[in-house]
Amino acid sequence: MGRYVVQRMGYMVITLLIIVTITFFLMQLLPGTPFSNPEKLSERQLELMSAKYGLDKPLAIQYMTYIGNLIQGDLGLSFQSEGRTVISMIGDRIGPSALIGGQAVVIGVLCGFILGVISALKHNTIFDYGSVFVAVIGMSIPSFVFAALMQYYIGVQWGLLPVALWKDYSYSIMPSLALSAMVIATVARFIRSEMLEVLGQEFVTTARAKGITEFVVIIRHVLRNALIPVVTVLGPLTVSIMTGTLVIEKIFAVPGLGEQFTLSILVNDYSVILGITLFYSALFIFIVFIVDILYGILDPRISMGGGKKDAA
Amino acid sequence: MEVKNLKKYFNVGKKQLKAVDNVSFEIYEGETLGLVGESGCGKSTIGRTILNLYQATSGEVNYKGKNLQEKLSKKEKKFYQEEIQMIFQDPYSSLDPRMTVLEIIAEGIKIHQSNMIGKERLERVYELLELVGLDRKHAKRYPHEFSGGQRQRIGIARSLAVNPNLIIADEPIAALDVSIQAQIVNLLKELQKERGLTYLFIAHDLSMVKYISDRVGVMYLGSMVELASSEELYNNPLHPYTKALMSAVPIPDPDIEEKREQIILQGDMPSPLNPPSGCRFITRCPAAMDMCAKLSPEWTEVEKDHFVACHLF
Amino acid sequence: NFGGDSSNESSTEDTIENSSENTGTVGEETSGKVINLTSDGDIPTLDSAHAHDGIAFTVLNNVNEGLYRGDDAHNPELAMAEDHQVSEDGLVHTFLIRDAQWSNGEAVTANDFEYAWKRVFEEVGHYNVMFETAGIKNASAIIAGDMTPDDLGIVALDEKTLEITVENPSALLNQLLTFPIFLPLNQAHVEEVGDTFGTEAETILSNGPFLLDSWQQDQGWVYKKNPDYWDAETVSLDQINVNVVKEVSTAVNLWESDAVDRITISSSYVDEYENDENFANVVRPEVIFMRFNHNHEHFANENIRKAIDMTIDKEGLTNTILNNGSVPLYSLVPQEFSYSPNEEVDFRELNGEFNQGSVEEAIALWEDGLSEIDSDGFEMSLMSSDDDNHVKSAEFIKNQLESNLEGITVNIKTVPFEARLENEKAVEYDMVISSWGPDYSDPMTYIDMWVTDGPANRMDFSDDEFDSIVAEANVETDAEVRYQLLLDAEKKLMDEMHIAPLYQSADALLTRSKIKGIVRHPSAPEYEYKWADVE
Amino acid sequence: MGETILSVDNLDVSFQTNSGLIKAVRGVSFDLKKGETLAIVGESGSGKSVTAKSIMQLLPKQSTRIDSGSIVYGGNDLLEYGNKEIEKIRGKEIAMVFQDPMTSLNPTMKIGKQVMEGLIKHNNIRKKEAKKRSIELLTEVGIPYAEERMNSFPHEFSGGMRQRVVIAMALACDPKVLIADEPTTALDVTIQAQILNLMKELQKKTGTSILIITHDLGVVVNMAQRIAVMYAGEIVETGTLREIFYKPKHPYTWGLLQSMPKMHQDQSVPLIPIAGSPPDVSLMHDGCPFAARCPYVMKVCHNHKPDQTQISVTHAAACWLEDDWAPEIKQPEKIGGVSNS
Amino acid sequence: MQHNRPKITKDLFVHEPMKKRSAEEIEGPPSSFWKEARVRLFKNKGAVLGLIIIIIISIMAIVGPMMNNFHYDDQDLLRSNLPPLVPGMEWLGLNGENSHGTNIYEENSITDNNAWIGTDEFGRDLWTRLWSGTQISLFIALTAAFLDLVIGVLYGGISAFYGGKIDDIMQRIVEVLIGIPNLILIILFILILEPGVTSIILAMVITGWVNMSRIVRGQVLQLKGQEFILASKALGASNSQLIWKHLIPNVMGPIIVTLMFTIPTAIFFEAFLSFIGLGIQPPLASLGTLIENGYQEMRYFSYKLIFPAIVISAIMISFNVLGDGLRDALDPKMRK
Ligand SMILES: Nc1ncnc2c1ncn2[C@@H]1O[C@H](COP(=O)(O)OP(=O)(O)OP(=O)(O)O)[C@@H](O)[C@H]1O
Ligand SMILES: Nc1ncnc2c1ncn2[C@@H]1O[C@H](COP(=O)(O)OP(=O)(O)OP(=O)(O)O)[C@@H](O)[C@H]1O
Ligand SMILES: [Mg+2]
Ligand SMILES: [Mg+2]
Repeated sequence: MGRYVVQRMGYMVITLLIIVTITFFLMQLLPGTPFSNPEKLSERQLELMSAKYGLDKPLAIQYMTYIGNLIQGDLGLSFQSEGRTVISMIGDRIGPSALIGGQAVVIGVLCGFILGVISALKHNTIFDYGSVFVAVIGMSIPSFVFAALMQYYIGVQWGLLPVALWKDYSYSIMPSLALSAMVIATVARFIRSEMLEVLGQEFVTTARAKGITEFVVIIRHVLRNALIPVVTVLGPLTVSIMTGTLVIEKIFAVPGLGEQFTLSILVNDYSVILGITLFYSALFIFIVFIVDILYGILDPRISMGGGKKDAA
Repeated sequence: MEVKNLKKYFNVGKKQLKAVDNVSFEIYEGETLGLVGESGCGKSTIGRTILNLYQATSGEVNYKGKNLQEKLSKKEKKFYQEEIQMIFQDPYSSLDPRMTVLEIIAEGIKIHQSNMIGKERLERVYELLELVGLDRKHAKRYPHEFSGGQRQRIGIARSLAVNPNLIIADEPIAALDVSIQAQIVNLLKELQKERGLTYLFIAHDLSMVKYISDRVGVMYLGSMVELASSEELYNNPLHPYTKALMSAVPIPDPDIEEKREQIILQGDMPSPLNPPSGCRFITRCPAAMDMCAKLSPEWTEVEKDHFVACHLF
Repeated sequence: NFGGDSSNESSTEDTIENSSENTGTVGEETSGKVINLTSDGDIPTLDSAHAHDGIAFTVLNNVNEGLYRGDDAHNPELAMAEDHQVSEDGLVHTFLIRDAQWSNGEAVTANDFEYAWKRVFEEVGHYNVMFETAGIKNASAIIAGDMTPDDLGIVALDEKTLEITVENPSALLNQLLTFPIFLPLNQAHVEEVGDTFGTEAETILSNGPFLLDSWQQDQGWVYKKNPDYWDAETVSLDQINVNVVKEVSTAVNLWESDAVDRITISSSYVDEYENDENFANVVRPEVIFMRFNHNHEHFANENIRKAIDMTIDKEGLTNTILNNGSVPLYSLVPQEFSYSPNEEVDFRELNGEFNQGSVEEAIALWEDGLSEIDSDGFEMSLMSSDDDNHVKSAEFIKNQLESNLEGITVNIKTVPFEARLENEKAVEYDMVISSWGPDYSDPMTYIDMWVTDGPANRMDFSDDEFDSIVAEANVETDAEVRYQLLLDAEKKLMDEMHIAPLYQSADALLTRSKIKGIVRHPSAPEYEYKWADVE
Repeated sequence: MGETILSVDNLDVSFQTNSGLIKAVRGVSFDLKKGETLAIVGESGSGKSVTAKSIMQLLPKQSTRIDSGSIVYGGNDLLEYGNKEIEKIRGKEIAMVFQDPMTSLNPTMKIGKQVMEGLIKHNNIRKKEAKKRSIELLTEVGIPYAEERMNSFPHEFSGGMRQRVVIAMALACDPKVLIADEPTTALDVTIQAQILNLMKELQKKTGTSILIITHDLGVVVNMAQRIAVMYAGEIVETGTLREIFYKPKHPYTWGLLQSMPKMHQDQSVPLIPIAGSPPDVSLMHDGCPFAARCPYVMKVCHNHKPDQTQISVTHAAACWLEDDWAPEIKQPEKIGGVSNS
Repeated sequence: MQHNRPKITKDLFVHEPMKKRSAEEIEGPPSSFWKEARVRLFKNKGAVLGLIIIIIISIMAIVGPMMNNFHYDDQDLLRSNLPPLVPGMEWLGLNGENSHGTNIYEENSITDNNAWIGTDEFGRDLWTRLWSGTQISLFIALTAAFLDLVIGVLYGGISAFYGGKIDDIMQRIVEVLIGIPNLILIILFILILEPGVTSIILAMVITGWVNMSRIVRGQVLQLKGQEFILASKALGASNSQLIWKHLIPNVMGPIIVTLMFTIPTAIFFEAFLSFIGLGIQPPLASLGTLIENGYQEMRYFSYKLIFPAIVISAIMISFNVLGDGLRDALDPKMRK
């Protein structure tokens, strides 16, 4: 297991390096300069600025410098928010994103779980159709439409929750809810099919044959086995939440990372784009890694050594 | 057909799985050689290696004076593919669900008798269908519309399409209902009689193997432990494993069954990933000796045409 | 310039009254006059040497104070300076710094100005060109790298006396000194906080009407009244909260839920609110126009340029499409921006409108133009940045041109703002929708764009006569004569329609009627809260 | 033999599926006596498992319909029991072992826990006691180092060991009836012998009645005292071991016995297969289910279902050939081991 | 006992085999796997409904813009921001009144050519724009899905089929690509490429095919072990024969199902890109740009949001339901 982890870490680092490289050179292809308000900058000033940020050096040197700094944990300075390091910007922004993202996952997984379980236990009944319907709706309505409707009705019309901004905890509820629609749908669907699959397996019948109550059978035997594969959707879920934050944060005026990312793209803040891309990728890779580890821990059949999911 | 020191190792992760380890035997023209042994002991692997579906790790498979494991020219390859065919265990997964019976049977004809086309080919397919006891009307059907026994017949027709001499039947009846098994066994025997086919008949149903085979080889964990004519083997098993195997089969006859003495082996088959050293049967052998742990037994001809690999002999 | 497209970043302020009955949360002031505003962007920096956008300028202007401050009629009035003496040749200006203090208790000194100004050049501040514009001695040479910042024409003679030398007398100087790049800095403090200066509320000092109480990146910031401000009794507001809200629809929802009291709305909301008592249109001096690529065979032709300009229904564009109070523009310099030195007549009134006419006239011009260059039409691209209003304008223009002018095909190319600039600078476009906001309150800020090879020209336009008029105006000391030269220059440019003006942009605002006295200057710094109050 | 412990009477089970109603079990009746082993044989799809599962009501509730019949255990009809009551029966009174040891154990739960589960539920004992008992049980079924093995996961066991664990689980509460649904089909012959032996020994010790389901006649002979032959959802013949093997009355039983090669069968003599293929239960008609494949089929068989004819006290067959009007049919020669041994 | 059996007479007790081995006969016309799948699919009401909706929407995407005399870029400032009006359907809210309840048609005395679902600020007919937008969105989605399909199938197929080193290398590449959050790559590519339909498609395809390739690879790996492939090999079938005759037809099912889920994802992505301002070029419309515009004005001109939102949701729901249905219909587990 230890060796496996080390090996995986190695892979992760290499993957990240490749991602950094690709993104770094892609960035060079972006039109425009990274400097803010370049409308009035003279050639001379641009030169001076370039020198200050090391952009006058050959690309290879810039790349080496970037990688060198990266290894030391330095993602460089923002071109737009002067004097601020990319690290500190990510640090400032990650909080709200993590909160709404995290809450969305919790809400989503919980509700999705309940829906999915009901659906599977009441297979082919009105409950089943109902929760399948909810799941499909959750998947089908774009999150921004959903967010807009929520903001208007819950926020403005009924005044139940703050409309937007970021002040205290209550401000995080609506964005999380809007974001969780997709999660609910994904999880519900997944749990349902996994549960149905597990319910059809012989060990469930064996457990029932032991005479333990149906409730215990579901909790102890079915759920556990149905839940294990659910960790595998965590990867795709992170992506959908990341995608979601880009728009949700904008709509709810949440000062989060997704919002910063969109902004940086629009103003060509290279170092911030690079930094956030790297951060997202690292997060994603890390989650996939955690998922694999978790899978190994949760499912005793998977041996970590080979790294392959060869169930016995 | 002669199989010499055949070895087939699989790489599983970092370990080596010795699926077939140093197996030698011969198949004589026109005979049926049965191959029995517990699940996972390497029977199918032998069959598939003979057909070159797996590349052997080492060893020779000589057929009509040519080692099939060597690099063969295209023409030679084609020739041997026509000569040796296979019938598979699972009548469900061995037929392509998206093809009609006609296409399935015609596939081999298309490859090997490309001059046979159109009506002629169709006729040939009909002929084959009738040969295996199916109706020519069935040619346009899809496999899922057939029962297990019928499907196995289709599989047999497919392998007969190229006029092979040697057919490797890999547990062709294991997945069938008892009432159907006899149909297939009879069919195979009939075909052998009519066309002088040679069979390598792999199975774990000992009574069927005995009934159909002239000689029987017994395998255990990748190696052959005993080989003799079927009468000899059943009446005079030498290897402790063969003995246990024979006695373990319950006989569907109350009178005999009552009298049957069982040798119940202790323990389970070890994993082929880390087989015991020395004789592989040592962990379960009721007659194990000290030397068994150290040396793997030689393959010796104890009586005429009766080979066994055991330190007792 | 706080202009260009980035002028959209200027904060729009809204006030919520936390009247004394309102019990506030613990730790915050429980009574007093508090307003809540929104801004559509964060503060990029609070370092006055680097600040370059409307949001930062507004904050700096309200938190700090330079030698002059714009008054409620946008005229410069003495601020940190108590007295301003000019030498006879108009080249040496002596300022007496008033008794004022930084928020850390230290006194504001003449050295604070000298240090701050020279620092701009060391830091390669964006707006060091303003020193050139203001004609501060040696500024151009320093920018060109021929001299060092130490050679700048500013000396602190003693604690309270500041001497500034200019290269030629300038009527604009006092006006320019209200610009935040000329703000003072407390040297000891700046050096102490080092790199973090201007990145957090805690790293700056205040000498203006307000203190920056807190600033949370991309969330907002809070101003509090500065009790130590020299003119503190004039300041009525106790606290201003600014929230960053980027989506207009979100802002509207916040307004509806009474969370904010002043927002800028986009055209789509105007229909909903135009009859609201809180609704107002505020015209801004930013001009939106199209650059023609003068290297393009067709756009080199005057009639074609005129035809294109004339075809566009500018009223339709502003009244129906944009619908936010924008004003059709038929010239370069917008209305209500500049008035003649003596008679105080609007520049616009003096020069009149250009190239107005019916679609039929336009078609005639089009046909003339085409036959002149022996063409039967052409396909071209119309570039626009991805700003909502610009894209809408482009869509409208495409349709207008294609449905009226035979043989023209317009392909819209929407690109991010940065990309548009890049293409403009490289003159890689056929036609592009551009914008320009004034850096200072003088028509020259629009006119000197178009000199040959000027940095803002960006369309390879070159006209010797125009160049010489501008050169003349630059050294002319007689205000009357200079004004006439500016009028001539605009006329020269617009008579031949070298650019196609579209509209002067405006903001549609919703402001709760209780809020009074927020001053909005036509050029940076934009907002002034010193005199603001809540009823 | 002793008293009847479990009695199934006229059981009808059908499934509601997408392709219509499947009558999987039709009018099945049999008794299981105390301490005896009854085998149900029949080919795949003949309704053996459905019969077994309906005893313990383990069939999926939504799609199953038990149309008629009764399953009497201890004087009560199990079919009338509610969830709570049947749970008390399951595992405690009647236990079950399934065909596939690979899938019968929860892959994510330790062996020990799985064995203890039933014990704790039914015997109302502490964890510690349950653990002790489980270790005993595992040792009893021949798992070495049972104490350590309690903490293993199923995948760490071989097929034979797993099946032993399943048996240990089934026997945990000393059930009166053990239903074994093809308990050795997935195992090799030598392992099968171990398991069958184990079951017999345990039965000897505890006096449990066993209902064994299989299609392997060898296993039947090895284990059972009485046999019920099922075909297409119906029991076509019941009798003692010897009655079925030496004096079978139903043509299907004949066919079944004929089609097996005898231990000493001459290779030149062909086997006698049953023609045709097993029936599709969803397409059953009114007559005898075996009519389509029966070499002795009569006109009456097509439309009339034969009743069970009692041949001896223990022997009954459902075939028109047993009717008085039926022509005399010479029973085929080579049946069972008789003719050839 | 016989006495109580009135219908049974002695003459019935004569040997009479059933008509011609009828048990071995298979009735009905031969039905291929696809045919059966179709039958199963058509039994699934939801999937059928989804299919019908997709067909209707596709037809509307082609026919819709031609149903009135407007072109999607016909601007008319006099008709700016007209609310929806369909005579006879006023009760549905299609009554020509704006949010304040004033009938704009009467106010501006517009009598002919009422806009069924309203107009935008340019006076462009939204009905026409909605369907041409649907057309473009569907085009983007279908093209992207098709390219995903081609690349993914080739890549996954080659990787799995040849196995060994090739597979190793190809899978390493895939692992890296999976590590990059696709959204980010898409955004970066859109920024670099000239904005427009082509770049949106390309950007989506850049990582989109990975998923398809993994599914195809998994399927092929699974199929490779199936005995019918071995049988074909034993007969001496060449690689191309194996691929075309056996592998491709058999992975078709999962591919189609994956495709069914790729399409709505692509539509969603297009909408998403439009929403963050990286969508297609005006005056072209897509569902994404229409929703984006509608969202801006949802308070007052709610019809601008409602109709495109309904269409996009209907497309997404339909494809999802149809995909589910197809999965069930094509699932090998359902095969007997
Ligand atoms: N392609 C393969 N890769 C790795 N290991 C394999 C492969 N094929 C077979 N094996 C292993 O080789 C050993 C022998 O397998 P083989 O299929 O020959 O057994 P068998 O005797 O035919 O068993 P059965 O009776 O179950 O068919 C088994 O342990 C099996 O797991
Ligand atoms: N849950 C179910 N839903 C629908 N049909 C079912 C269900 N369970 C069993 N059947 C059908 O009932 C019939 C009898 O099945 P059963 O499992 O009892 O057969 P079996 O005799 O146990 O066969 P095998 O030897 O293969 O285990 C079969 O046709 C089967 O398809
Ligand atoms: Mg095998
Ligand atoms: Mg069964």
